[in-house]
Amino acid sequence: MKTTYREAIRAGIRDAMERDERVFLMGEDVGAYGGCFAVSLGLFEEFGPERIRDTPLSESGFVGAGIGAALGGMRPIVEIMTVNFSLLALDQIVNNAATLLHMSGGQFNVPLVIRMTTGAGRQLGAQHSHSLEGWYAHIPGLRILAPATLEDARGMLWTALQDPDPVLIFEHGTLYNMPGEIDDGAGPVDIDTAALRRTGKDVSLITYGGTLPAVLDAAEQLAEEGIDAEVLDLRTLRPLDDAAILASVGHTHRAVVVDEGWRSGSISAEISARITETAFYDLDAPVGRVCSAEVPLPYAKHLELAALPSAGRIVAAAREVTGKGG
Amino acid sequence: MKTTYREAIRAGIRDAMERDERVFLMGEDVGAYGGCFAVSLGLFEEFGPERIRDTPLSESGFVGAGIGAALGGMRPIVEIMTVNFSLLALDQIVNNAATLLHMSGGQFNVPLVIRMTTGAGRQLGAQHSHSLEGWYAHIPGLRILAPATLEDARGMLWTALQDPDPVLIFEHGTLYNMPGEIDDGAGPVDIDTAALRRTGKDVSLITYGGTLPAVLDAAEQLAEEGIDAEVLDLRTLRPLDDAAILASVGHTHRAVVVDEGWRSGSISAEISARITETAFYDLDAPVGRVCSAEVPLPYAKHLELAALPSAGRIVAAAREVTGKGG
Amino acid sequence: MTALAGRIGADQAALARHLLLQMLRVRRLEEKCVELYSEAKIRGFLHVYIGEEAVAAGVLDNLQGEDAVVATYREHGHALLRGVPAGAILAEMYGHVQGCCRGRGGSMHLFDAGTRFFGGNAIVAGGLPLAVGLALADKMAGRSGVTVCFFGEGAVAEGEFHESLNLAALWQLPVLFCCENNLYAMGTALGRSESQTDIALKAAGYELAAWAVDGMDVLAVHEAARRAVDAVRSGAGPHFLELRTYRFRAHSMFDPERYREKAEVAHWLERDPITLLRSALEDAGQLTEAQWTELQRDADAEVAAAVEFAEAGTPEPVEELTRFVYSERGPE
Amino acid sequence: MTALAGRIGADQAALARHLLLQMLRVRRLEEKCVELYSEAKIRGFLHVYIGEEAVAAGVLDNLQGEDAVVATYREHGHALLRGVPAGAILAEMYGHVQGCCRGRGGSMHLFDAGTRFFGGNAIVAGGLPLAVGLALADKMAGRSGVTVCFFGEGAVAEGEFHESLNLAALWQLPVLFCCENNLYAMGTALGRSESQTDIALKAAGYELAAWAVDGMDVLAVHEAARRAVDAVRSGAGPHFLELRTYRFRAHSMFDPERYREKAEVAHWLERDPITLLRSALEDAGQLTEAQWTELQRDADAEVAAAVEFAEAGTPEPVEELTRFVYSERGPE
Ligand SMILES: Cc1ncc(C[n+]2csc(CCOP(=O)(O)OP(=O)(O)O)c2C)c(N)n1
Ligand SMILES: Cc1ncc(C[n+]2csc(CCOP(=O)(O)OP(=O)(O)O)c2C)c(N)n1
Ligand SMILES: [Mg+2]
Ligand SMILES: [Mg+2]
Repeated sequence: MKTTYREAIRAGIRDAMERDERVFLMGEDVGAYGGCFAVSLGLFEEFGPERIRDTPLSESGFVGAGIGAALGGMRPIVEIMTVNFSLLALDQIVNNAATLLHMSGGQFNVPLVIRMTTGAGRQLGAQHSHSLEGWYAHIPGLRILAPATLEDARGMLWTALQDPDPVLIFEHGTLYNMPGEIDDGAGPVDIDTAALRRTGKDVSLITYGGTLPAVLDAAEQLAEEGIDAEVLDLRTLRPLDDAAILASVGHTHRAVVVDEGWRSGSISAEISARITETAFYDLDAPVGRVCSAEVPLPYAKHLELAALPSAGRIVAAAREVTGKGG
Repeated sequence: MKTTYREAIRAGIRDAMERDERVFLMGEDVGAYGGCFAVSLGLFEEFGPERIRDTPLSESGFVGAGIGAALGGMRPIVEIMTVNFSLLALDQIVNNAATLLHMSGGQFNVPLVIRMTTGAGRQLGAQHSHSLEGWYAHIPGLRILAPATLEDARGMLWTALQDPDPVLIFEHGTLYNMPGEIDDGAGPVDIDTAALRRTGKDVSLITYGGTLPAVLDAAEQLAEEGIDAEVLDLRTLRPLDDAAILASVGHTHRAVVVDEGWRSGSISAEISARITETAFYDLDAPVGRVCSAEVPLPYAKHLELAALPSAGRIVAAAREVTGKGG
Repeated sequence: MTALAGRIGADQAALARHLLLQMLRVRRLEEKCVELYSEAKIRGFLHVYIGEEAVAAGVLDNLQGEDAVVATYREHGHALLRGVPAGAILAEMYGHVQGCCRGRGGSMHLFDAGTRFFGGNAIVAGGLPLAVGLALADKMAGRSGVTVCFFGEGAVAEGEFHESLNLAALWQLPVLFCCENNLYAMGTALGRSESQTDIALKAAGYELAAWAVDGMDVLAVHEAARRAVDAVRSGAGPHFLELRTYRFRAHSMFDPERYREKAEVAHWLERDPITLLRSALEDAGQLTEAQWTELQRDADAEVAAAVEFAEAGTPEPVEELTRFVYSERGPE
Repeated sequence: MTALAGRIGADQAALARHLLLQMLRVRRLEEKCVELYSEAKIRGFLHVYIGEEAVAAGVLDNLQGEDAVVATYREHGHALLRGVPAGAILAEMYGHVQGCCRGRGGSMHLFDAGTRFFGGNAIVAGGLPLAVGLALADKMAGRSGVTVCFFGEGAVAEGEFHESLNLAALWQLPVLFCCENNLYAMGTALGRSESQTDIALKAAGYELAAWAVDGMDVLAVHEAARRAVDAVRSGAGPHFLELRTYRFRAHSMFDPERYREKAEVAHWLERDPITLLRSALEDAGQLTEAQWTELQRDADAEVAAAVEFAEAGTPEPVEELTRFVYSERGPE
């Protein structure tokens, strides 16, 4: 069946709403407006204002309310329009959602799912273009997902809702229009493992979410140059699937990590450090990183493009770690 | 002259207040109460309520007001009681302080200093024990300082106030009572470079702030075992002094990075990745990391201690990367 | 004779004595906490409730099992009166695995699933959105539970206060906000933190029922809370109580109290809620010397047993450090 | 004949014609922006001010050079009327280095140091704390500047609104809050986001002077703003204006407007602030056909010149990408 990333997420939400009456969607303009990126379009009409619940502009308030509702036995899906606004709710996420289970000695778990749009690439400027999923992955107590495919867009939500602990799902803004085919019966997917999107023997390209398309592009280009790249889609940023990372690097002996976060302190740093820690003597070259330039994202198109990871930069990095091509 | 870390910071604030009438201190209970950790004790009486300005409990509001006051020509020192509460002000810090210069094409710089207490070790539990300075170091536009010595506690503030851009100073809560001698004329210090706190040839122990004492302890113990450790105090977490890091590792060929952040996505990961990227072929062993266990910090003393970096764990890590001792 | 005494009729005497005991239980427990802190048995931050007991006692007495409570870091009394055993509370502060949170929470983070006691929140105003959410869950599930949320007047300046009151009123949620106005947030007097110092008036601006109550008069608190809880339970939407009280002790164990006059404290000590009620009962001929001795003995005995329980406790094995970061899944 | 016409005496006619021109300048610029967006000359998010011009025109006309302005992402009109050249505004949206922020800000982030125009903030309510701080700086430095802060009614629910109003009132800061109440925050109607829909009343709860004004009547706005600005400047503390207005267009270029009735829009279109004032002036015999034609010609000419300027602009060299993350230090 033909679909898009946006529709796949919507289908996932609809499935969850139908399967479990404790599930509801809450956030700014998820209802009457149809969702700021039209993800929830039509659901308001279908499920009504109680379960497709528009909130006032008050990120801390309604995210905290989502935590409370989860404590109270519901299964809320809270939508924060974009990751940028999630900073206003960070206290609730870090100090409550992520810690209640531990502080209470295991008594109170928080079965909450928070969805938000992440990423740049649409000329939205410095306050609307952050990629902070890797940053969130620093926080113990949270699980961080980043669907990059139609199957994951549709299937991760239900699995996340089964998780007794808080799960954050980051949807990259440039993926919403991504079209493709999806199995009619596509359903829940696991959220514990990374996925090989392409096998190869010369270099492991490790990425997730919004940069997967550029990485796959780069792999094609590299193939033409005779560099056989493997592409690993992390899917889950916390906890990382160390086994999959090490398995890939174990046979390629070279890796480039690609993510859209700012380079310093990006999740790429963590992955690079882990690979080096565990596979140092297997590596034929230092792990490469392709990240965003360390600037608040500029509006002008050419500057924004220059700041972001691109197939070209990924190809160049792969050439460098393999010492081939060019 | 005898002093403590706390008094040294206070002296730094007093110096700044006297030198520049645009400087003022603002935060919760900095005035009548004397500062939640008594840092500003006596300054209210000395400078009055306008310049030692108590604020209501409203972190986002008064941090944002600090940004505005800086835009308006003042030189505010905003105190956030602890890093934990800074999460409530994160939108202002990330979306305004760090971005205004860039968004305005260079027109509006924000000469603001934000001071806050960081770190664990005092049995304050999961909501009062974060070490997030490494996390903040991910944000372009900010400068991140972490004084670990009396000289830095006293001298970094003035230099930070001269910086045209926002500077965050993280004071580790366990250091406030640290006593010692300081030069009577101790004044401003540079904030651009890391400092060697001990020279050695076998391994570089790289750290900053609250973990420096444990690292120095560990170095002593290692010396007894015949392992000659060099100790590098980063001092500034953004931008990192790459030259100093590489110079040290360049002659020791082995490194352990120590910080109190949670391991995944800690600043140690960034440092490890950078070392590997630039000095891969100089390294005799993978870079080691000693960080906090990935748990919301527990209250119980024995659990908290077990979660934090300690001299013992640092010694063990150094033994491992040097392949010696034990 | 106080205004209180006049109101204690024979029919109210039993309730009044009951509330007196509740306050006394909290008082004795808190006094013991201070003592144990000095002995370094308890560590971290410790905030006691001495002087404010009438608030928790008067409010919590009106709740049922299905209700939920959210409190702050000054919550020992709330936990106790909600039904968390004193022993489990003290053991928690000892950092022992027998504590209500296995020693992971400490003084500021008491939790108890059995009594729906949702903490123990050390971020000022951080509990309000949770309470809103708990109430939302009750409403959506069609349950008749009431969520009671305690917080200090210092929390009123925080954005989360504003966002939470608006959500609760907008969605007509079954939540009772209880603002413990003890006039200070650490060292910051109300007038130095709020442009509008009439908190009940401020709350009423969100279009919810808000009343100010003498928080030193436990019967007044009890009566107001009864009406409010009943109204909330019957679907009348959120209610707000401003409880005017005072803390007799320092903010925490680190507070040298530079910011208030001894005379002011002395003035408020004259309105000690326990003394007030005791005298009123005595004046009304409803509390004999023997009864008073017995109340004290009960409270003391409970605390003594709690100390014994805590002392006998054990630390959690350090190998368990990383438990409870994520939920443990049983065998499938 | 409208209520307005009756108020336009001969002495007010010049002011009225001036304000008419100001509104027209904004209207024409915004219409051009929409056109250029369709042509893909402008990208990103674009929010136009069509229908709301009386607010910016009426308020900003009362400011002096020393004053400061903080606005939102719907700020082209505010920038223009504060004195930022239309060409620099359009060039910014083209992403050209000749733009007022060298193309780094775009539509949502216009800034101009020369006119003390502090943005252009795309975080709802994020500008309020900044405005408070700018006013604090003026007050502490003993300057007589006034800071004016514009925001939508959607911002009222945010915690930063609450914290900012409290700070401003508590410290008696020289700030004028201007709430542009256009009844919707994206698709969320006021009544679905605020338990208290009377915004001026809500603001007054913070103990500051707050008035609601017909935001379609530019003379009323001008008069209210004049009084408020004068009061603020004279040290009377913060003031608050709720300006009741409406946006005629969609929230942004991506908004299919599912959430409001065509009839409602049509109703408000009858209160177009430009038409209202034009008719009033005509009715009062204060606007000839020739004058009106001239006003339009002036506005059109300005926009045409601005487009030309923007079209002639150039992108910043890509090598400069990492500039302005930190300040550039001149040679010592
Ligand atoms: C967000 C936040 N900021 C600051 C603090 C530090 N702090 C702890 S208690 C307190 C005072 C709170 O006063 P109030 O709300 O009146 O409660 P009270 O202590 O009087 O019961 C402060 C400032 C905190 N815990 N959380
Ligand atoms: C903190 C935050 N949350 C959400 C958004 C997304 N958003 C942009 S504009 C807007 C509506 C704001 O409405 P209002 O304040 O009434 O201003 P208006 O657009 O009507 O002028 C929303 C929800 C945002 N920019 N910032
Ligand atoms: Mg208080
Ligand atoms: Mg609006």
